[in-house]
Amino acid sequence: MEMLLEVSYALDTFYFLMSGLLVMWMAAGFTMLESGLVRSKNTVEILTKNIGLYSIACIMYMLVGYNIMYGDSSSSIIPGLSFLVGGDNSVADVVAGGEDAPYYSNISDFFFQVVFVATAMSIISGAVAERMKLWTFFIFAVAMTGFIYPIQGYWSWGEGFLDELGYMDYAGSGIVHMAGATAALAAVLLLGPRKGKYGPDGQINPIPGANMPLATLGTFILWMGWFGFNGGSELKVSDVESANAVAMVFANTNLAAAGGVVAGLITARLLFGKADLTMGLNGALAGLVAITAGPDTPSMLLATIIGAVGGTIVVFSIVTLDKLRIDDPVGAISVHGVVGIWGLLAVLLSNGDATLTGQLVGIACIFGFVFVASLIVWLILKVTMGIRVDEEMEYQGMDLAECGLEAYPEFSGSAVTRK
Amino acid sequence: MEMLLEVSYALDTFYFLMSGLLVMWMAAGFTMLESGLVRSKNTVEILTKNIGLYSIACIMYMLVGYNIMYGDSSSSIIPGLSFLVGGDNSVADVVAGGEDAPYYSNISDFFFQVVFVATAMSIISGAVAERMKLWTFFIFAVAMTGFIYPIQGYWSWGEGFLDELGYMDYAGSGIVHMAGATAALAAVLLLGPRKGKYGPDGQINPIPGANMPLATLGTFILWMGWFGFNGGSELKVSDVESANAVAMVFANTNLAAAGGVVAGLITARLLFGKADLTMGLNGALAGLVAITAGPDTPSMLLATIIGAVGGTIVVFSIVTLDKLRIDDPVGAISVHGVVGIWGLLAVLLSNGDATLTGQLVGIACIFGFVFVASLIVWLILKVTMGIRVDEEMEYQGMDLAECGLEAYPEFSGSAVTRK
Amino acid sequence: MEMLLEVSYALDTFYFLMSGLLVMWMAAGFTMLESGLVRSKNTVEILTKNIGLYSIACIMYMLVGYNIMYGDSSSSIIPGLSFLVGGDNSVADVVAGGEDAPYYSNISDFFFQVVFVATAMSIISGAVAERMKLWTFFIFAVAMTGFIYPIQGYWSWGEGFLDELGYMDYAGSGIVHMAGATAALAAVLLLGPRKGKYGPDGQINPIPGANMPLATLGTFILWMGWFGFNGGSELKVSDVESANAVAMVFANTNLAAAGGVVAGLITARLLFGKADLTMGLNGALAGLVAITAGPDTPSMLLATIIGAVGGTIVVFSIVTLDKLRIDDPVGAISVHGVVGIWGLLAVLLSNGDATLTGQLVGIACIFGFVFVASLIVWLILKVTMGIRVDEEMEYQGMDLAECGLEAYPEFSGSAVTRK
Amino acid sequence: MKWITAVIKPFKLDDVRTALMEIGVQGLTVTEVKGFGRQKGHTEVYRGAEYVVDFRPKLKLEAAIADDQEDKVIQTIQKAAHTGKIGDGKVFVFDLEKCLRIRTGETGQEAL
Amino acid sequence: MKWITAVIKPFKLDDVRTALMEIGVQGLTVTEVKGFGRQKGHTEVYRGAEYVVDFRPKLKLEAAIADDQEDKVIQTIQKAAHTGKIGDGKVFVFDLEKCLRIRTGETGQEAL
Amino acid sequence: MKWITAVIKPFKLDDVRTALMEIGVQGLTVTEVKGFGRQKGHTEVYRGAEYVVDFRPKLKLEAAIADDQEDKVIQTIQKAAHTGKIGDGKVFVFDLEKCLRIRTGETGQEAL
Ligand SMILES: Nc1ncnc2c1ncn2[C@@H]1O[C@H](COP(=O)(O)OP(=O)(O)O)[C@@H](O)[C@H]1O
Ligand SMILES: Nc1ncnc2c1ncn2[C@@H]1O[C@H](COP(=O)(O)OP(=O)(O)O)[C@@H](O)[C@H]1O
Ligand SMILES: Nc1ncnc2c1ncn2[C@@H]1O[C@H](COP(=O)(O)OP(=O)(O)O)[C@@H](O)[C@H]1O
Repeated sequence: MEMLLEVSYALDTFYFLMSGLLVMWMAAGFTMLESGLVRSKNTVEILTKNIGLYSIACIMYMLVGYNIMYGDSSSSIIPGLSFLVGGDNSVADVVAGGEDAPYYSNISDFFFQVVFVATAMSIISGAVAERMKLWTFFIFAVAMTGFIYPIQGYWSWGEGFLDELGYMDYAGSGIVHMAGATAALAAVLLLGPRKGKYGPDGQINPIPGANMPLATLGTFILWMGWFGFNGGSELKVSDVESANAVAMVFANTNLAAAGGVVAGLITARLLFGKADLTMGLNGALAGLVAITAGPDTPSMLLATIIGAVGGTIVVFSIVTLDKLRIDDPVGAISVHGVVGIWGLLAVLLSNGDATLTGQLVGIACIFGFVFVASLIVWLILKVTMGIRVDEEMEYQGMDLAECGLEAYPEFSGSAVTRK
Repeated sequence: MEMLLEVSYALDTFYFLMSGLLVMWMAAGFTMLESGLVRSKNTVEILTKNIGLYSIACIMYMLVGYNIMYGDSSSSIIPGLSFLVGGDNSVADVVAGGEDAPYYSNISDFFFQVVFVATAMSIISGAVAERMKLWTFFIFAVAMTGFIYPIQGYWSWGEGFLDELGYMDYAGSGIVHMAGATAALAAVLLLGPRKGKYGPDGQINPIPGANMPLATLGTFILWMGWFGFNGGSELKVSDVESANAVAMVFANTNLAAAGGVVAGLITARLLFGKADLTMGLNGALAGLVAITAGPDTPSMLLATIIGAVGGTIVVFSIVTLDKLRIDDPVGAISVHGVVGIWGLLAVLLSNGDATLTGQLVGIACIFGFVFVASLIVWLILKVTMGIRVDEEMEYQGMDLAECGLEAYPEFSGSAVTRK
Repeated sequence: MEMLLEVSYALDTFYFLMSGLLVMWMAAGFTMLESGLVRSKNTVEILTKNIGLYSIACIMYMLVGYNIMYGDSSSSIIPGLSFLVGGDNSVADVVAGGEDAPYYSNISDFFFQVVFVATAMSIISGAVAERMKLWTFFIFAVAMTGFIYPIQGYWSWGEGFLDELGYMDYAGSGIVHMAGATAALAAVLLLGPRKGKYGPDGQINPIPGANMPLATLGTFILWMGWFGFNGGSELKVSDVESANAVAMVFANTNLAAAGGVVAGLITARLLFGKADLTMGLNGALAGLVAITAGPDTPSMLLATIIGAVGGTIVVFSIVTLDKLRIDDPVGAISVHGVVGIWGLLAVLLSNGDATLTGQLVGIACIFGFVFVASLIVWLILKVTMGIRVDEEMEYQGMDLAECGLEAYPEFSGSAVTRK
Repeated sequence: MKWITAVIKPFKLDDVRTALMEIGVQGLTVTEVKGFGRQKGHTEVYRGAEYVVDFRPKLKLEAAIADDQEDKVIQTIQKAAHTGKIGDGKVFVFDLEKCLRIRTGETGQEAL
Repeated sequence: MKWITAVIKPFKLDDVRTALMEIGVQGLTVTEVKGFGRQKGHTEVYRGAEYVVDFRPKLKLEAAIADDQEDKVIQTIQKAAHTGKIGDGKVFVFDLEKCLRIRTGETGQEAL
Repeated sequence: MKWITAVIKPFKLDDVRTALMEIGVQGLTVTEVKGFGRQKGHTEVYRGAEYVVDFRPKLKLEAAIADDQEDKVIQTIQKAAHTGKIGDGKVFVFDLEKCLRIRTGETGQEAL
């Protein structure tokens, strides 16, 4: 029996590590997606930003974030504060068996959680692309991944008051995706649109991304990584029910994304007359975000539909934000924020334990807190080091200004007919 | 004992899910490979096509294909028809143990199977690249993934008549790869070659792909994903014999691909005097296709040789098809069709249970059925919505015509010295 | 109990296979990294070189290398010689249980080891990029992967004299990384720098890489694959202690890389005033190499610091090698060699079993042997077939000279302002 | 007929083109070029080694026009391309002997 | 000597080059350009926002020729580049004062 | 004023630019072009099918200069761009009627 408990512990730990690894891989996905959707003159900067933010997120979460989110606290609103990550389980504790025995490595849990915070942060970098100062962004990453994200994460996954109120968010449509999008929204409102994006009389000038294959690759990477993101969030695989649940989550995650692609492409086709690839890609991601709040309960058909609705919403959302002059080069606010909300509500369709109140309160609290907290940090940064590069630098491109490097130095760029 | 059965069930389920995830990743591989081998003006369209077909395949197989392939039927030729995918195993059934007890999640099996049908469909998109109408292709995808593929799949993996006749096809050299290539051949014959590909007096004009790193990346992705494709097809890992078999399959799959690369590069070097990268890439894939019908029985040395023969065949096949004016921009028909047949015959080298008759009948039935069925569907599409874009659109590029988007808008493209 | 041993065997085998798969994926990482850091005119050649070397490594190691490294020998210095890889474990042996019973598939071990040798070889290709003859390189690959690497590998991992002396190298900072870098150094010294790299009066002309997103993607792939590289080197996951150790290795590997990125970016910023992306990427890899010799013993904080020191060293090393006119286009010698040594010494910080003598002797023996052996092989190749393409070919680019193909034929390349 | 060659800052293209259309110029051919002049390039650092990129991206506009349009065209370009900062570019005027429209075979001013 | 500048549709390059070689033109310099003229651009949609790409890709051919070849060259280009559809392009003729072959130092017609 | 157009081998750009600066040429416009001439292209094989790439990458330099600089400029370019191997390129000289600096409105030699 002891050996069996050990093998079972090993299997769950291994499952956590594989899931975490897949979520880590999403960092590459965001990087490719974003570097495909910006102009070539801003590509090196977005690459630097993405690999940098992932690193900062990992370090900050190790230093303080993990303990804020999952440490002890006497309040269900204000989390505790302590540093570094504790040790792992002893063999004795594991083989003791029973309800309370640990069934997977604590460190594997840390690894799985740390990649989630990186995801939340990645969402922001796309929205502020092509105009925000690099080092300002990095400072914000410190605040977001060390404090803002963990605090609201504590409320639900850390067994704080949102958990008590019955807020249901399986793998984080709200806690991860909407939280990231909210911080992005705060930033974009302060930053303003890219120069040349909006004309004087309501005119919207498109600024096409430089490299569509990269954007597509990024989407596929994200899709793949999402199996770890959602699949790992069952937190256990080692018995029949958990294994079935994980399998269901995989199948539903896949079908929601598929539904999102089809819906995104068809919606774009109906609205614009063309099969707009970028809407198909955003549709895939929207499908994934939509199912993330509850991939375990719907049937496959319902999961497909939830994803398809997400893929439809995202097209309208992108067009609407553009009309509102909220300039989001990669559509992050729509994909992760607007569709994240849809995902949280869609939980009600198949999960009897979820309540409309619970979901709405959760949305309101996360949005409210993250928006205000981010806005304050962004404002402080704006006043102190500045958040936006100057006009000439923006025109020249972030790459030369911030990184002294070109992404594609031999393909001379600056095409004749583009802004 | 019950808990042990549960852990074992969990391990096999997890193994299925990881394998399926790797096969899903092959969709990205095909996408990158194909987008590297077409011209830049047709790149967005091929990206859209690939992410779209994967999505359609997943949805159609969920709706109807899986049940056709694995559902009940009173005939060994005509499969049954029913919709959606059933529920999962109960704990009781699993822990009952014994021969008939389910040992992995049904849904994980569905997930593993659904990514296979997407692979078959991906094969087609490369062969028809740069000239086929996007939406026509999508309609064909509905027919192929919902019906044509599942019907012939039923014959062998669904325990239909090919299975009874002893046709051996471990992971689908025939059922997946040759089937895909056959549908591609039917399409290419109807479509005709790309404009400018063949000159008036037997002249063959090369049309180089726009992005070799992408094509190479795609090949590596496919190679990686193939470990899931073949490795998962053992269908079990949880005992010593299965685990050893899966390990053997991994090692042989890897070596067959390696043999294919070396043979492809050397053959090209001998024939053309240069180390033609694209032939090395096709060699890798040929090695993988060749071993797919029987990666469990050969020794590693034999596996390497089977792959190397595949890598040699593919070079000659590509050159020959070009002489026959069968225009296949990425070499899909050679890699998956011609080499698929070699793979099915190579099973005889190491698997005593395989018979020449069984293999030949299998090849003939799959080829015959898929060719005729696809041809009919393509013909109907040709008559109704048309299958080929008009000349001017083809010249301008599919991207503007179908997607209204350029893949690399800043790298002005349309080089001086190319067609 | 027997079934439990079987399940445990299956889990460890599966863990090996997943780890090996991740290391295989590193081949794609090196390929993308290198193809991003060379000029476009040398891109096809480096792609061909990478996929070719991986294939050669797999075949040679199967034919002879694995047995040299892990076979029987009566000497602790001179390994035995035999061919091909033996069979797998019988069920009886496994279920016998006890200390000596095999607990994972031999073939899965082979698969895991074979991808390591490919990694060592990949390191070399970057350093000799843009000037070495392709087929010469391939011949060297035969010698390196069949003989040089396995011989020194035998000394430690094959239980030879370095193992006896207490040399500690968990996953191969020395055995894999420094060994590869040493062979690269021998090659670079014989080859000389790229034409135009160094001016007459100490001037250093930068030769920017053509595609930064690819280089970044390659880094992320390597980062991901490294979880297999280090995580699999625990060689067991199926009990609590092993599972905890693997989890620790994952977390530390990730944090060391993160530390490397942050240190690399900050160091570059302080030295050059810009956030040099390529130094961030090299920092990530340096962090990974640094932790590889001992990812199991440090705390997460220490792991982060070990990585950060690696990320700092690498910047200074790259600049120094440039001053010494040792031309290494991708920084491989610095990342894998110089930082590899740092990693071996850093083991002393947290692993009480390691001794300074043991580590220094290990470094000296591996470096000495690989350097001399490689130099001899390179010299023989230089005299016989030549190791460097002629000046005009180098100017024109390796792609046309060796492969007859362009990487990006439509993006006309040869920018005005570059060398 | 005259042949006007103007080197301008890339982001001024739309303004110049619109202004030229308004005064009746019907055709234009644009080339991406690199300019070297009083306006200096910028310094980049690649892996620790500094280097100067001397050339700046510019656009070259070429237009064949009737003789009597010359002054107006020059002035229009100057006005539309002007920022007042170094590197604004130049306008050059050549004599154009002949002109032919390939499609119709028209020649001379008809063909502009 | 004369300097011929022709703007043509890209896919006509091979035809024009072959035709020019046949009548003895030995050298040619080709530039990728963007043309603006009677032929209109196309509309693209990017993420819901429409925009017009006004410029069409064209090739500019330049050849220095002897005076007596002028008519033949113009006619040859016109024939080879002709499709009859809008956007076929133009041929322009300039006077060329001097010409020098760098390799040999030859000048004038020798150097063409 | 004169307008010098030189087609040279790409890797000679730095030498030519430096040499021209030394003799006082202040501005230069450079275009990437493809050249067709006595120097032949190379053969490539793509997936078994051979084809010839006829054109070679070259750079075209254009500089407006004062009349009295003409000879010196031509000689300087010839010397700096010379390798003696086929394909070294050519120098062409045109008459330039007018010149205007957009930034200041200066014209003629002032504007060079
Ligand atoms: N003499 C010249 N011949 C050809 N092109 C020139 C000449 N002088 C300037 N140019 C072009 O004009 C551009 C702007 O010139 P520059 O001297 O930098 O600024 P400004 O015109 O404001 O003095 C240069 O980048 C170059 O392309
Ligand atoms: N006046 C002009 N000056 C310079 N280039 C011109 C002029 N007119 C036309 N062109 C070039 O010729 C191309 C074809 O001209 P366009 O007016 O579209 O068609 P067409 O010559 O058939 O009337 C244009 O795209 C442009 O590059
Ligand atoms: N008559 C010409 N008109 C325009 N460009 C020419 C002419 N002849 C040569 N060139 C340009 O000069 C380049 C070099 O010419 P080429 O005949 O190859 O060598 P060489 O000048 O050494 O004889 C060509 O690639 C082409 O760009």
